[in-house]
Amino acid sequence: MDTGDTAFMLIATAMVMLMTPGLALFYGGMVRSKNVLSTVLQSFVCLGVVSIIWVIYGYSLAFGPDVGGLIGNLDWAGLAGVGLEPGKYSATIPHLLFCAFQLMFAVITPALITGTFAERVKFPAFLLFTALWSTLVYLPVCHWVWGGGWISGHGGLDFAGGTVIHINSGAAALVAALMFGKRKGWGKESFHPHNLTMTMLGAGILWFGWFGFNAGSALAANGVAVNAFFTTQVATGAALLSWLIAEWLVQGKPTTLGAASGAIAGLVAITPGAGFVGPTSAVIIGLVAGALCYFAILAKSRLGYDDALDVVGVHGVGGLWGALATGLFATTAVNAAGKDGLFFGNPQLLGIQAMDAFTTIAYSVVVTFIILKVVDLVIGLRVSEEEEVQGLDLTQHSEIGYSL
Amino acid sequence: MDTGDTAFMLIATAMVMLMTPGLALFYGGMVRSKNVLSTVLQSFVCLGVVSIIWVIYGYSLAFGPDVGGLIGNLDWAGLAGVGLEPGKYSATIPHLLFCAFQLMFAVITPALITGTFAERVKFPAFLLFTALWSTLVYLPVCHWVWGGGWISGHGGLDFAGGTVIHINSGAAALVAALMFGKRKGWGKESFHPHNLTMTMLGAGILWFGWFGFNAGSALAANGVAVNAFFTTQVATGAALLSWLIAEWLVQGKPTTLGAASGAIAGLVAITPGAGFVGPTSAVIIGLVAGALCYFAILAKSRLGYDDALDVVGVHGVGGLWGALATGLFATTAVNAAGKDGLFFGNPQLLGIQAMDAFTTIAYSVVVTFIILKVVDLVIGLRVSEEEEVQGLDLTQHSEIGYSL
Amino acid sequence: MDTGDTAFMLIATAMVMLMTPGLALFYGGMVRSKNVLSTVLQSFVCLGVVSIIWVIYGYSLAFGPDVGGLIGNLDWAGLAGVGLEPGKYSATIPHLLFCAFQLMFAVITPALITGTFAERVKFPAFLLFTALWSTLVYLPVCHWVWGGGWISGHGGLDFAGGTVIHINSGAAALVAALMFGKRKGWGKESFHPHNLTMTMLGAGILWFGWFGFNAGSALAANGVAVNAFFTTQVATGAALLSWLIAEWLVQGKPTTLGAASGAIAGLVAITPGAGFVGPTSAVIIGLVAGALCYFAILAKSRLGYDDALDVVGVHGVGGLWGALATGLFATTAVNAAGKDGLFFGNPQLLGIQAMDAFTTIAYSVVVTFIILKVVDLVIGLRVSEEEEVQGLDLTQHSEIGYSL
Amino acid sequence: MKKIEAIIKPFKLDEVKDALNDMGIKGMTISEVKGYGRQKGHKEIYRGAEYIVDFIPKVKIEIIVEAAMVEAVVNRIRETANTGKIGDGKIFVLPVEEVIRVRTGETGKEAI
Amino acid sequence: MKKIEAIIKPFKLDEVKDALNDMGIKGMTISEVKGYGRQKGHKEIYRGAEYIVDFIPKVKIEIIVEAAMVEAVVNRIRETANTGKIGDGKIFVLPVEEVIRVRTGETGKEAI
Amino acid sequence: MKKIEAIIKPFKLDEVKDALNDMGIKGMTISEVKGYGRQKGHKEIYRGAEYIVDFIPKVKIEIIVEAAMVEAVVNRIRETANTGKIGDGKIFVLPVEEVIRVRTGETGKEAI
Ligand SMILES: Nc1ncnc2c1ncn2[C@@H]1O[C@H](COP(=O)(O)OP(=O)(O)O)[C@@H](O)[C@H]1O
Ligand SMILES: Nc1ncnc2c1ncn2[C@@H]1O[C@H](COP(=O)(O)OP(=O)(O)O)[C@@H](O)[C@H]1O
Ligand SMILES: Nc1ncnc2c1ncn2[C@@H]1O[C@H](COP(=O)(O)OP(=O)(O)O)[C@@H](O)[C@H]1O
Repeated sequence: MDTGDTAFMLIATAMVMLMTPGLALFYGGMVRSKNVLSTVLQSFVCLGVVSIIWVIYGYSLAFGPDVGGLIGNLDWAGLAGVGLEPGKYSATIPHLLFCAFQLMFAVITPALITGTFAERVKFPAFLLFTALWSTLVYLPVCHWVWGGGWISGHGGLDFAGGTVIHINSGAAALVAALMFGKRKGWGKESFHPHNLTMTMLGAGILWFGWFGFNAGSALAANGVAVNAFFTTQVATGAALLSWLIAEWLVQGKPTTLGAASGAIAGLVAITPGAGFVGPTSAVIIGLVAGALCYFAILAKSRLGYDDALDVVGVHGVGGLWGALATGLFATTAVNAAGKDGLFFGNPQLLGIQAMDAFTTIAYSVVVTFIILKVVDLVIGLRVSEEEEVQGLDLTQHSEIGYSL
Repeated sequence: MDTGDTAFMLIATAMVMLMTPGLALFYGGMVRSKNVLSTVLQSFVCLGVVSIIWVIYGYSLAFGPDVGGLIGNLDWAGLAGVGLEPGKYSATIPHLLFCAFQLMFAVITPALITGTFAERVKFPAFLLFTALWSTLVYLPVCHWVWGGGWISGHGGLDFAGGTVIHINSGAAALVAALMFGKRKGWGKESFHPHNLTMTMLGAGILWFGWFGFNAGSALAANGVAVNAFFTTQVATGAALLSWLIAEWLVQGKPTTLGAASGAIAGLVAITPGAGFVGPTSAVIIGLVAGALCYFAILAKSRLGYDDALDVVGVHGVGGLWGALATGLFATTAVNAAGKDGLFFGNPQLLGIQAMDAFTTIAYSVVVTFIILKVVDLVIGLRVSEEEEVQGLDLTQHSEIGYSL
Repeated sequence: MDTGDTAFMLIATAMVMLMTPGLALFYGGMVRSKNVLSTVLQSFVCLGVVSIIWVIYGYSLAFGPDVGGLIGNLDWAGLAGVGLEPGKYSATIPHLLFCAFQLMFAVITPALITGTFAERVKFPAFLLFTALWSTLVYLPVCHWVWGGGWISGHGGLDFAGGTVIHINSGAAALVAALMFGKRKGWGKESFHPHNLTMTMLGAGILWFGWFGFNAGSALAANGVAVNAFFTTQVATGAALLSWLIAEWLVQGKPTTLGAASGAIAGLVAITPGAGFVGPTSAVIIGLVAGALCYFAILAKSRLGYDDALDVVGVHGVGGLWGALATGLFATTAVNAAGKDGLFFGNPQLLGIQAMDAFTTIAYSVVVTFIILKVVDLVIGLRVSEEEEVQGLDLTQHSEIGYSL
Repeated sequence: MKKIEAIIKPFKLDEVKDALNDMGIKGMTISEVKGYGRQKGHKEIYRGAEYIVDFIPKVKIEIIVEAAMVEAVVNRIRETANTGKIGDGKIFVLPVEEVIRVRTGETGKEAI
Repeated sequence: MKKIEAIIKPFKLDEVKDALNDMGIKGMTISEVKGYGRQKGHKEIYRGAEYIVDFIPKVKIEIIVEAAMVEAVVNRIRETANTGKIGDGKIFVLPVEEVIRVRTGETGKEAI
Repeated sequence: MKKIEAIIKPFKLDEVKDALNDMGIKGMTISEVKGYGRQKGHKEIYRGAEYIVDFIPKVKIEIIVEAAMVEAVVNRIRETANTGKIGDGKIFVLPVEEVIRVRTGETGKEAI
């Protein structure tokens, strides 16, 4: 046990927890005023539902003793044997701290997905979906990549969860956007974000928390953590500027929401490579991420699916770019435990990165589809048209956001 | 001195500081728009008043050399002798850091009380009350429990301040609610929260800061801190869900404010036991806390006192439940320095917990009553009816919250 | 390498990053609703622009091998040689972590200046100004004081950047206020802050982040960091009260914005002395800072320049007071690496402090003037009158802050 | 058919609404307005700068009634909205030529 | 010269505006109002306390038109704002004595 | 007794209010409205999606005056609210049948 590492991971874990309220605000500011509470609430509820799942069986399925490379067994259910001594995954910090850190990742992933079906989902449908998706999609994929499952063996790099979290949620979001269908008025009415200062605050909190997310993924206060911290900062700054400039060139105005969106795109894109690439590579990864995600979102309107808050365009596309970029820019000069990427003489890694990403997408798409079909049968996915017009806050929660 | 422990406690202390602005927002969102600034300001002012008291005499009275088990003496006034070396209360961190950490607890406790007399208190009355209450109630009770006073000897468990902070402020709040009387229009007009997104943000910040509060109470980056961190997270998540479900069953709708309130109830309830109970017990403590506090608040309307922002229902009732729950669920398997509770074979602890709680309530009730009588005589507690109608922001501070 | 120090500095760096979004909100709440996004965006953009400058040449110019005491050379451009081992400036933490910490200081300094030309600056003019000012003013002054330049040798004390950051930005802000001229309607229309709860939130975040800023400037989780932490807290609390009381006496009402402003004044004033003065001195520094900055701002209306968000009155005046106060209250009893000030028997220090401050002011004033002349020629500083009436959000960014 | 416009103090709205409801008025339209008049405004202070705000929040109630009802309604509003203090507001009566219910197309008396 | 005031459901505003625009109405003024009527309000719940809110968000459209246009405009609004459900709103027609364009000083027909 | 309704640009409000005050108008009621007219709106952009917003913030001033004052008031508003640019707004004059002061019950001339 090392007190420095433990100190770092305790705070990093708290910072990752804060990302979920940050996301609630980031998303909440972008919906219309009549749906703000329902949007905010859905992220908060993930903090409840997933925490309980985690204690009962979640941690055990994700990280418990491996069963055929596919899933953990239930030996650690109820956190049996997950104690205050260092454990299998952490030589210098208590096992339970690793478990706490991983819990926060498991919380935010389904919260990310809520952006796609915002402004039209039935609250009970969201609840059932979240419980099922966490169990049937998140836990297995997490096990494959980090818990000793089949992916972890074959050499892909995912420093802080680009695949498990962003590609995974992005893929699920695409399926959900298609299955929920368009919001009433899509393409005719305008869907103004109702409070962009809230979105900016959310972006600031996410940026802050992401240092815990990425640097914390080193599981120690060491050089790799510092590298991850630094690359996170500069990739994010670069992506912020790059989105801003891209929209300035294309539409003639640099926007505030563009800056925030660019920052998140940068955070997403640097996630898988944060501990494997150097600062200059991080700047390039960020510059590409900002513009790329901007164009992905422009494309959305053409493709015609209604991913309300652009989970696909930011987390899906940004995450995919990040996974591939790690295959390009990774270098063992930064992290001896990593690998070299294409630009450092090893073309193989890129292929592995792509394969891991697409496997995850395939699994996530199929199982998300089945889950949503079941939820639709049992509860129904969408509120009625009239409820949609009145807003989810009043119809699902009997509250309104503001009486200013 | 240990740099890891020092690092942890520095950041934990900053996180507890942040809870007071977080509380300002949590409370501020629940009042009517015309009183938002006065509500927010009162929490901020505690950061000023209590910090200065703390330097001059507060820390010395609370933690200085004991006088008859009742109070510290003035040897450490002006922080004389409170230096940068480890001290009486902290083997591995500087004495002044322990003093800073404790300062943040002393700041937030009177800030919690402001929720009960919100929307009608005269600003100077609040100011005098806060100075007197901190001195005459907080400092002695703090000394009894943590500063070597009479309670600390006899074996009760209060890991992070369930008694000193929550039960204490809850009891004071009940007295204050009765003495301030109802807001104009109570039971007739509706008192809509004016900005629930602000309340949700406040809840998120409180949750984050509470990790510093609870885990930091281990005073070191060790296993106990990790246990406190984990139980805090899962009790809070459980309480969030439990309040949501309780109101869903009783009133037919799960609400956003309910989720936030449940989370705070869970944070309060796990506070005394965070470092003494295991994760599964924490889930149970949280599940009970959410529903219990919800019913406590339902009861308020029947009992007919106007505790504006439910300090009694959440901090009083939640804190009491937490103290008793520690008597039920504590186990030396988690923390050798703790004790076993009823469910682990030791029925005695429960009695001690109850006795400590009720002693604190009795003392707090009596002295708060006297202080408020004095403040009423000297300044008067409430603004005039006309000022109440116009709002405290304009009448007490010549400002308005929003010009959107 | 020390994991405790590294843990502390990682988190402290993240906290300083968060100050820039905090500043965005602090400033954003004070402008009129039609300019809120442009104000918020300008702070965020600094996170982008300065991060990239820092990687390419900024860190090297500021901290790279010294050239004649004036500037660093380009040996470390692209962060060549800035690695994960301890470096020139940090014995116990990775060099890149020191670089990251310093980056956050470089980000917030130009962001502070944006308060002076708020509500009338052209976005491209802001962008060019920020890039030029960071390069031509911030980097040299930073080098002089911290990077081995001519000031660092001659014995002045600046613990956490009173001179480099606050005096420097305050001086630049004064020049900018004069060159931008008054906002349309100044002295006739009223410029109500549009959302004071946002400003309070920003103040809370700044206060929190400032612990990273000041305590982190110890570069280690040690006693000096603890001292800086504690003095930061109590100076801030004292300044909050002092501003409140000053305006209560002068104008008859204690205001919420006054409390927030006082807190920031206190944070600014304690910055240079945080690690050199004791707690009681810190209280006095804070008490003076709050009232002094209040009177500085009252004077502004008389002097008739339009420093929109009072960068001069708070950062310039507060920073200057802090630098001089360090010359008065510093004591080697707190920090053996420091010096004694006037009140501890060494009158010399005060002179050095004053000289360093005025040199910085002179340099900043002259170069800022030249930069703004250039920007005015190339792009033009101000938007048109019509755009100013319509607001910067719509005219510069095609967005509006709220649709509630 | 007449239109009654009443400008009243906001905290009196619920009382007036209930009183009118009791006397059989089944519909009205409300808006938030700001009033300028004899009632003096308030001062606001931001960082030392003092602003006098002359406009005071008021509520405007608009009710279409048959001509025969006007007097009763006006009196009822007067009674309930009255606090005896300056700034209680005004009631205006305007002629209306036609009233139509959107849903049914009914006009006149039937439409209100 | 007449003034038409239409109280409609907010989500119908764009449709009504476009319809009027198509028939040559080049100007109108809109405000957010709250309606009280046959359409029942909603319940809100905050920490167990239940509040009935009677006032429902509506939009008021004000249009000045020549007398000859009144019928056509009223009909157009009726057609587009109608959902067939309670709460669709009302249209009122009031007399106007004069209209002046601020910019030019034009009056009457020329001013609208 | 007449009602003057003026729709003007928001930033002109203070000037108009002061001008009217100077000529002895002691009361008025203001509301925030949105205008649609010849003045063109603006574009907003959110994540690539462009929205045209036709409605422009305006302020509506309502003043009840004696018939004899109408011309003077209208002229005064015209002079002060005029910027010469499209969108300066309109002034409407409507008949009023009765005015009552809530506080005192005074009617007519006495009530304003
Ligand atoms: N001439 C007027 N035209 C329109 N509204 C008026 C007029 N005079 C007063 N009002 C409205 O009536 C409100 C109350 O008027 P005020 O003069 O303050 O008090 P009182 O109603 O007691 O005479 C004002 O705030 C304003 O909204
Ligand atoms: N007498 C009235 N005077 C003014 N406004 C009215 C009146 N009656 C109804 N309204 C307005 O019309 C709206 C719709 O009326 P309501 O009775 O709910 O349904 P409907 O229009 O179908 O009759 C109300 O919300 C209110 O704004
Ligand atoms: N026919 C109308 N009825 C009601 N309001 C109108 C009408 N025409 C214009 N307005 C109002 O007057 C404002 C200004 O009109 P606009 O046509 O833009 O410019 P101008 O006043 O210069 O003719 C509009 O924004 C709208 O609020």
